Amino acid sequence: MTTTAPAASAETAEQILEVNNIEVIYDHVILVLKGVSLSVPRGGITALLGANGAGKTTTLKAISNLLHAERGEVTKGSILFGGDEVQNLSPNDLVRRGCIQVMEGRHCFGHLSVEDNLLTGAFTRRDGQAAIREDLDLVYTYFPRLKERRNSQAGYTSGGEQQMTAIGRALMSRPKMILLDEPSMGLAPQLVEEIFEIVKQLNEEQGVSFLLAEQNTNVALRYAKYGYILESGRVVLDGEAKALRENEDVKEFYLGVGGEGRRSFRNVKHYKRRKRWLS
Amino acid sequence: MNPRPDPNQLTAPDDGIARGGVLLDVKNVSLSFGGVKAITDISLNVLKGEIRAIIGPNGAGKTSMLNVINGFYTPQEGTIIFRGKERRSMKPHQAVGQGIARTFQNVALFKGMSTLDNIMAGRSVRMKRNIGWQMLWRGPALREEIEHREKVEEIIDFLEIQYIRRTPVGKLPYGLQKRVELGRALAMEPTLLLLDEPMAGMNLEEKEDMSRFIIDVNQQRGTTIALIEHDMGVVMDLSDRVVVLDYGKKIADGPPDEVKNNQNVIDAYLGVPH
Amino acid sequence: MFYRTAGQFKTSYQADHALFPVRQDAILLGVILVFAFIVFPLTASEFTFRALLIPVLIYSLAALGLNILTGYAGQLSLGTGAFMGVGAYACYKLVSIFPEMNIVVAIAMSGFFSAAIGVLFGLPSLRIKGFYLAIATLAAQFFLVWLFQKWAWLYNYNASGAIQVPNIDMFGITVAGPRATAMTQYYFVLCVVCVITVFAINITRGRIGRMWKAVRDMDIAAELVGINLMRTKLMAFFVSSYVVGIAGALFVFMWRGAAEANLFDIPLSFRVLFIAIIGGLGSILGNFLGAILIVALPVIIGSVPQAFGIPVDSAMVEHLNIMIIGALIIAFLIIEPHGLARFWAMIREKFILWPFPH
Amino acid sequence: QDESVYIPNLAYRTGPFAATGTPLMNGQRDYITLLNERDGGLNGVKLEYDECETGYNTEKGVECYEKTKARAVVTQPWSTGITLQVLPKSNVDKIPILAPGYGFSPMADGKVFQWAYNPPSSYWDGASMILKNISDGNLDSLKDKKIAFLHLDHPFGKEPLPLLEVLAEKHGFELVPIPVGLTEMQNQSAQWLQIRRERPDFVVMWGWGAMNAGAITEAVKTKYPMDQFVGVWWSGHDGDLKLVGEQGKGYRSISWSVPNSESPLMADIKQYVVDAGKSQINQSEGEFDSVFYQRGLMISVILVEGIKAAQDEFDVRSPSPEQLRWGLENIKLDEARLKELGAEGMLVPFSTSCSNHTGHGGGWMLQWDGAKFVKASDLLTPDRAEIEPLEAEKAKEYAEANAPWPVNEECSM
Amino acid sequence: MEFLNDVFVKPFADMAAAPDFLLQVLWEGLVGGVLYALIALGFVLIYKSSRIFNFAQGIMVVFAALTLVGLYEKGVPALLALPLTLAVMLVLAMTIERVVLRPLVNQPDIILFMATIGITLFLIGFGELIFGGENKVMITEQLFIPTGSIVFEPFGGFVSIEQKDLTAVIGAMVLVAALLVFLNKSKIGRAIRALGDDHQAALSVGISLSTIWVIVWFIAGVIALATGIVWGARAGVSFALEVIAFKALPVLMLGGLESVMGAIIGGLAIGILEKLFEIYWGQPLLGGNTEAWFAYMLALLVLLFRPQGLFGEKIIERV
Ligand SMILES: Nc1ncnc2c1ncn2[C@@H]1O[C@H](COP(=O)(O)OP(=O)(O)OP(=O)(O)O)[C@@H](O)[C@H]1O
Ligand SMILES: Nc1ncnc2c1ncn2[C@@H]1O[C@H](COP(=O)(O)OP(=O)(O)OP(=O)(O)O)[C@@H](O)[C@H]1O
Ligand SMILES: [Mg+2]
Ligand SMILES: [Mg+2]
Repeated sequence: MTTTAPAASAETAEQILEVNNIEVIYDHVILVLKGVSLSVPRGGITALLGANGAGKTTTLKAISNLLHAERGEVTKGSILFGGDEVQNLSPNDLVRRGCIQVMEGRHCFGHLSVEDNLLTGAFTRRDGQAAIREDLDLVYTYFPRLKERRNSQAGYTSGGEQQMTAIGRALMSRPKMILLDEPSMGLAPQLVEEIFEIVKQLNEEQGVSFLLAEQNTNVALRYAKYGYILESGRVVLDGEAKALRENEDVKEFYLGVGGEGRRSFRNVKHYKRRKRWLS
Repeated sequence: MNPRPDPNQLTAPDDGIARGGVLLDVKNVSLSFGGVKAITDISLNVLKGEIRAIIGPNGAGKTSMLNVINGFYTPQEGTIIFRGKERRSMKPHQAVGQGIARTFQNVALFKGMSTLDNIMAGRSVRMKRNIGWQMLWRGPALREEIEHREKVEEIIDFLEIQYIRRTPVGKLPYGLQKRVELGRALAMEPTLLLLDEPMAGMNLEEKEDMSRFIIDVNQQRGTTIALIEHDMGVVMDLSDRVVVLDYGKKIADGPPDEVKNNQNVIDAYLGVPH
Repeated sequence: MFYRTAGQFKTSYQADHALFPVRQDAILLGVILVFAFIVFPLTASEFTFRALLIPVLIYSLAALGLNILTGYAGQLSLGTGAFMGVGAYACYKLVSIFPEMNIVVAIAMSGFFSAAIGVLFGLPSLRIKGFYLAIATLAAQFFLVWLFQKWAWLYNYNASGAIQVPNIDMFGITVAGPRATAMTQYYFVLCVVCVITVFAINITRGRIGRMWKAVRDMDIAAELVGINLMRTKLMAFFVSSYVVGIAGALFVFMWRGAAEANLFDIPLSFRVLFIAIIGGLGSILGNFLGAILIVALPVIIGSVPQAFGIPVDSAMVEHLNIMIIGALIIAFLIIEPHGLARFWAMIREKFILWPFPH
Repeated sequence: QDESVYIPNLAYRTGPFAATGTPLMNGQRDYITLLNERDGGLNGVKLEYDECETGYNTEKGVECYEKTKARAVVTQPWSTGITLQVLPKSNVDKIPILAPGYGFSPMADGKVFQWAYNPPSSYWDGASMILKNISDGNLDSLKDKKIAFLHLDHPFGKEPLPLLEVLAEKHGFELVPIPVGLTEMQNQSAQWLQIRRERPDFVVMWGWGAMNAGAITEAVKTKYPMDQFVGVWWSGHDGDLKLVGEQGKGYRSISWSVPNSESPLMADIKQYVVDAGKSQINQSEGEFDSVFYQRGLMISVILVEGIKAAQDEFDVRSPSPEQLRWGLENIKLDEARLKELGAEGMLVPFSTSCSNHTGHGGGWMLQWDGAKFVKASDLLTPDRAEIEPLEAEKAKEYAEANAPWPVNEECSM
Repeated sequence: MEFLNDVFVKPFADMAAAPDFLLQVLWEGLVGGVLYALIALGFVLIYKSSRIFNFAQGIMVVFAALTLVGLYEKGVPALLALPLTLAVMLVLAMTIERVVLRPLVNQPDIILFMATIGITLFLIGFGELIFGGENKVMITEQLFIPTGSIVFEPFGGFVSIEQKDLTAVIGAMVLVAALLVFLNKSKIGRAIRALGDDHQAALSVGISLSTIWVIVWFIAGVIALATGIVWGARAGVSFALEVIAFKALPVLMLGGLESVMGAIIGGLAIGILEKLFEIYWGQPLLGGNTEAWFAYMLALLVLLFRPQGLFGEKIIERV
């Protein structure tokens, strides 16, 4: 529908990340992404929305070149980060260039302490111990809970604590762009707001760009500037976040507000309301 | 708003506890790991037939509480009375035998098995035929298998996951995995169902589906439910009573509306009033 | 085209629980059985029986046993060779103590000895996991082989320390010992393997198989679902060691004819493990595919230079052989870590989808 | 094809036993090469020597046996374990087994073991000769002495045990068997600590492969007197002793062959095989002069004599296995014949017969002088009177255990 | 009664009766233990960084030693052969990383374990093809390792200590100390541990698997070379050495798969205990050769009480 053709080269400078019409196949047979295109402007926050299994995680992994480890591969299209073909870069090259991913499902290093987890985030940095210490303190001010648990093995910390560790770890690499995969999952409401505030702050103060894959459409569209909606491997709708928020279909299916305000979960009717853009 | 059906109209399983009686009573439980105090002197009860929510900030000890209830952790202090029987420690599989089933915060499905097998695994405790019959796959073994298969198919229909019956669950999207996990827990036909963040990582539509399943299970089967959830909307809409934990301590307990406006809860957890 | 599953609907759970829900699979199996029971025996030479057909069957059976433990129940074992040894020595003792005993009975009973030993060494699995368990099974491996060597009663105080299969008749036909013909032994092994395979399929797809797989995939969750870990794991050790023990008895009685203790040493365990892994863990079919590959490969590689009349000396062939097998194992693991069985499944899927790529 | 005689050899040039196996196999091959090169074969028929690699692994060995048996006229199993496994099949497959200096000692009894040959001396012969030598001919002088029997824990190493036990009982010496497992060959410190504790008067070794080197280095370390340390013929490899050099001086090994690089045969080997680049030996390490290489040649000499006997008797160019069986039963390698072959003094003279498949030629003691093995005794012979009853008993046991087992009663002595 | 005496009294009486012999036994055990510890160390390093149970460590020992001796035999001076061998080990590490590990990232443990068995087979074939199967003499003197022995005469008996064994013990201590410093003081050390927990996450934070793996496998190669020199000096270099890998496995169980300290303490403990057991119990009561399994049984016993070994990381179990 709104899949844009590869952007003109003049625009490239504006876009820190460009995904052009990619296809991803798992295990040689399972076609998961069927031509996804999107772009993230330098200094922008872009949300990637969609139901379970739509392919958000896959898209993010394709961008940070992590598919390989899951027997998946990009078979068509191209991904440009800062103007360079991602396929030619190894994941650590990407991190060094400032693109880091916070993986879905936390993925902390279970046997390392929380602090060591954070420090691994600084692996690619070359700017000395002092700067790293400074950033560590910054992460601790963002997440005081982590400071309390700094010496515990990450594997034993609670789900939310692990999520904070994972986000903090990514921040430690001083990235230019962060790919956030479901950051709010399993976090207390208060913390969800805090994390998005941090995102906003980093974006505004340090110009970090974000691509967020989120289920919590409500919050995501509040903070993002632009949004894409994925459905079974295709982009079905994209636009300014504000416009999306106003869109009737988005309201109905993703925000849960019908004509008469928020619906109660208790009153969900026993009929299928599934209407799809595609199917 | 639909009025809640009168609890007394539903037939309760015959364990002698009437609907509204105390099914589970946790008394003065404390649990710590080395230096970390996960739970400090908490008492709470769950009434038969209700939906009980446990909420609290991250690391408050909610999951640990469930772990204590189903025997995975043994508390250092305190006792648990379930269906009138008191105990401190027991093996998790014994808890299952007593009628406690649960789902997990990080999906704990059997990744290599199909949806059907996962749910069938939930019925393992109820299947009895020995290896001799199994080997032959005839007579009693086959009859038993089919009998349970029918029960499982009911659950599959109920959760609307027919189309993924044969898919290995490792390949399913997260939301469906959670649903399969619920199915597996239901297959155990529990008296008390413990749900640990059943709706984390779901979009609205899926949360609505999940809510409906939970309500249906509660109302149609009369299953008592204790649930942990971070989505306040869900908690407020579904639960009959809410207990709030913070740093391993209980800071509030009561009906949703009351808890929602409790200042301690707002400070520790909600941030802004909902 | 030939492989269309569409249109085959099951109308009852009973039908859905048949051995081969898909018709084509049943036909394929039929063809294979015809080959195994009729075509091979008519065409194979003595050498083919002894170097290919019999060992493939026996190794498949051993791998099947291991696969039950490692592939289904998730307990890595490196002691298969020793458990085969227990089966073999038990059978040997049974036959020498009760010479009138029918050999089928003796073999079936010898499985119980290895099963018992297997359970004994399986006990640590309740506490020990992963590689620690694997190394623990090596304890069985080394201890048992040592025992086979030191306990002279086991080999009837033979001077050589080896066990030697006597001539054994069944219904007037010599089925074991130096006088037995390769074809008799082949049929004997084939029948045993078929029966046990059917049993194994049934066990692994029923309640017990599900419990094993649950323990394998996530033992904590399995416990929380009400599965008794201890009983389930020990049951896996029991069944697995039973099958492995039978394979061991066949190994000596129907193939080797004699055995020294160190025949059951580590290399045997590893070979069986290779077969199970290359074939595919958690698959019954895989064991057969793996055995075909691992047994046939050296024979083929060894005969290639001869076939082309290239004079290579035997040591060189052996060195190259080892190198090639090593490289092939790595290559296979890279191409398809889940083994030949998965490879086959993928081909099947492509067939079903054919002519569409996805 | 009938213009050649196919002689497979179940060789091992790989694995932990390759070090001792390789020079032997080289010797075997080179003698055949010599005949083919120098004489154009045997009586005009080419000999086709072929190796099948076993790695000293019994299982692989049996595989090789199955693989080669279709064309083979003889089986050379090259390990006692493999010999024991193919032995029961010999009556069925009817291919003679030739195991010079190894295998099952009772194979000497040709009436029972119609298809197996272990000339010129069996292990029991060897054990008897060693005891005779260390007791200066009077076994009773060993009374109350302690003899450690250090052996590979393998059929090969256990083979002389029954005889040694009988002799220990009879002559009143204490026998301390010390097994060395396949995995401990290279690290025998436990075994040698035991030897140090037991303080035996003699250590008799039945070692092979990497075990020999391990034992000899440990002996040096433990300061065990080398002249009280004696090995069987497979424990007398130059390479093993070179590891310790001077310190190994005095070590002895019984042998039924003696290297003699000056002999006419060796000159021919050098001319036709080694210098012609047709040999695989490692000349820089002095393999040409080594005991094992030249023993390998002798092994082929024995086989070829058997083939030749068969050719002459049946007047065929390429004898069948059955004919070869007759040939191996009628080998006459006396001194004259050895001289004729240019190998005088390199092999103990012996002859076989229908009932005597070993020949019991005896052997010499070889002693390490710090740089090489030298002959250190006159020809020793086993005390057959002590061995024979045991041989007969074990052969009978074997036949009974493997019933139905045909016994050739027609053998005349 | 007599049995109890044999088991509980006599061995100790024997020890007291010949203290010099006991000392010798302990020393032999210690030397053996050092060697086990060295091999175990190679395992630990690789396991720590990649959760790969590297079965090929044993053959790497042989391969390194053979390369060293082989080069020397081909006429390369000993002091040049040493760095050349190190270069070969580096190339080996790089090849293994490129050909085996990289394509197998994120595969289950058992698959990687199998792959290392594949490597083992390949190296056996390759090594024999190039260097031949015969037993070779380690170039001890050429590497300036002292030979000869020191003899003490305590308690009226004697204890003989081989100088090369002594060198081995000292050398091993230095190597281990260096390694501990490297692992604890460097950023790579932390990355190595992180890698062990989660490959994908490590990739996602920019840890380069390839680099770390090459480093780790190279260090393992260096350790293998050290082990090979020491062990080869005792009994010559041949493929029979390969089996010593199996002696390291119980050490790992005892010490814990990811603990450097565990490998060392476990190695020494097993070396000494198995020797004592063999000499004082095994040989008199059980027919000897108990070293084949003693270490395994001991480790098994310990594991029953500590499933992660004495110093291993606790297995994380929470839901
Ligand atoms: N390793 C894999 N092998 C095969 N299929 C996979 C694999 N990973 C994901 N898939 C499939 O790809 C599809 C997209 O998955 P993906 O994880 O990208 O979805 P998502 O949008 O992130 O969903 P969620 O909201 O549940 O995280 C799903 O149908 C899933 O089953
Ligand atoms: N097995 C364990 N070992 C050590 N500490 C533990 C263990 N289990 C839980 N904890 C600690 O106990 C505290 C409570 O953990 P718990 O998992 O119960 O939190 P939670 O309330 O479920 O949090 P979340 O909402 O983030 O899941 C945490 O600080 C956690 O680190
Ligand atoms: Mg996702
Ligand atoms: Mg929790």
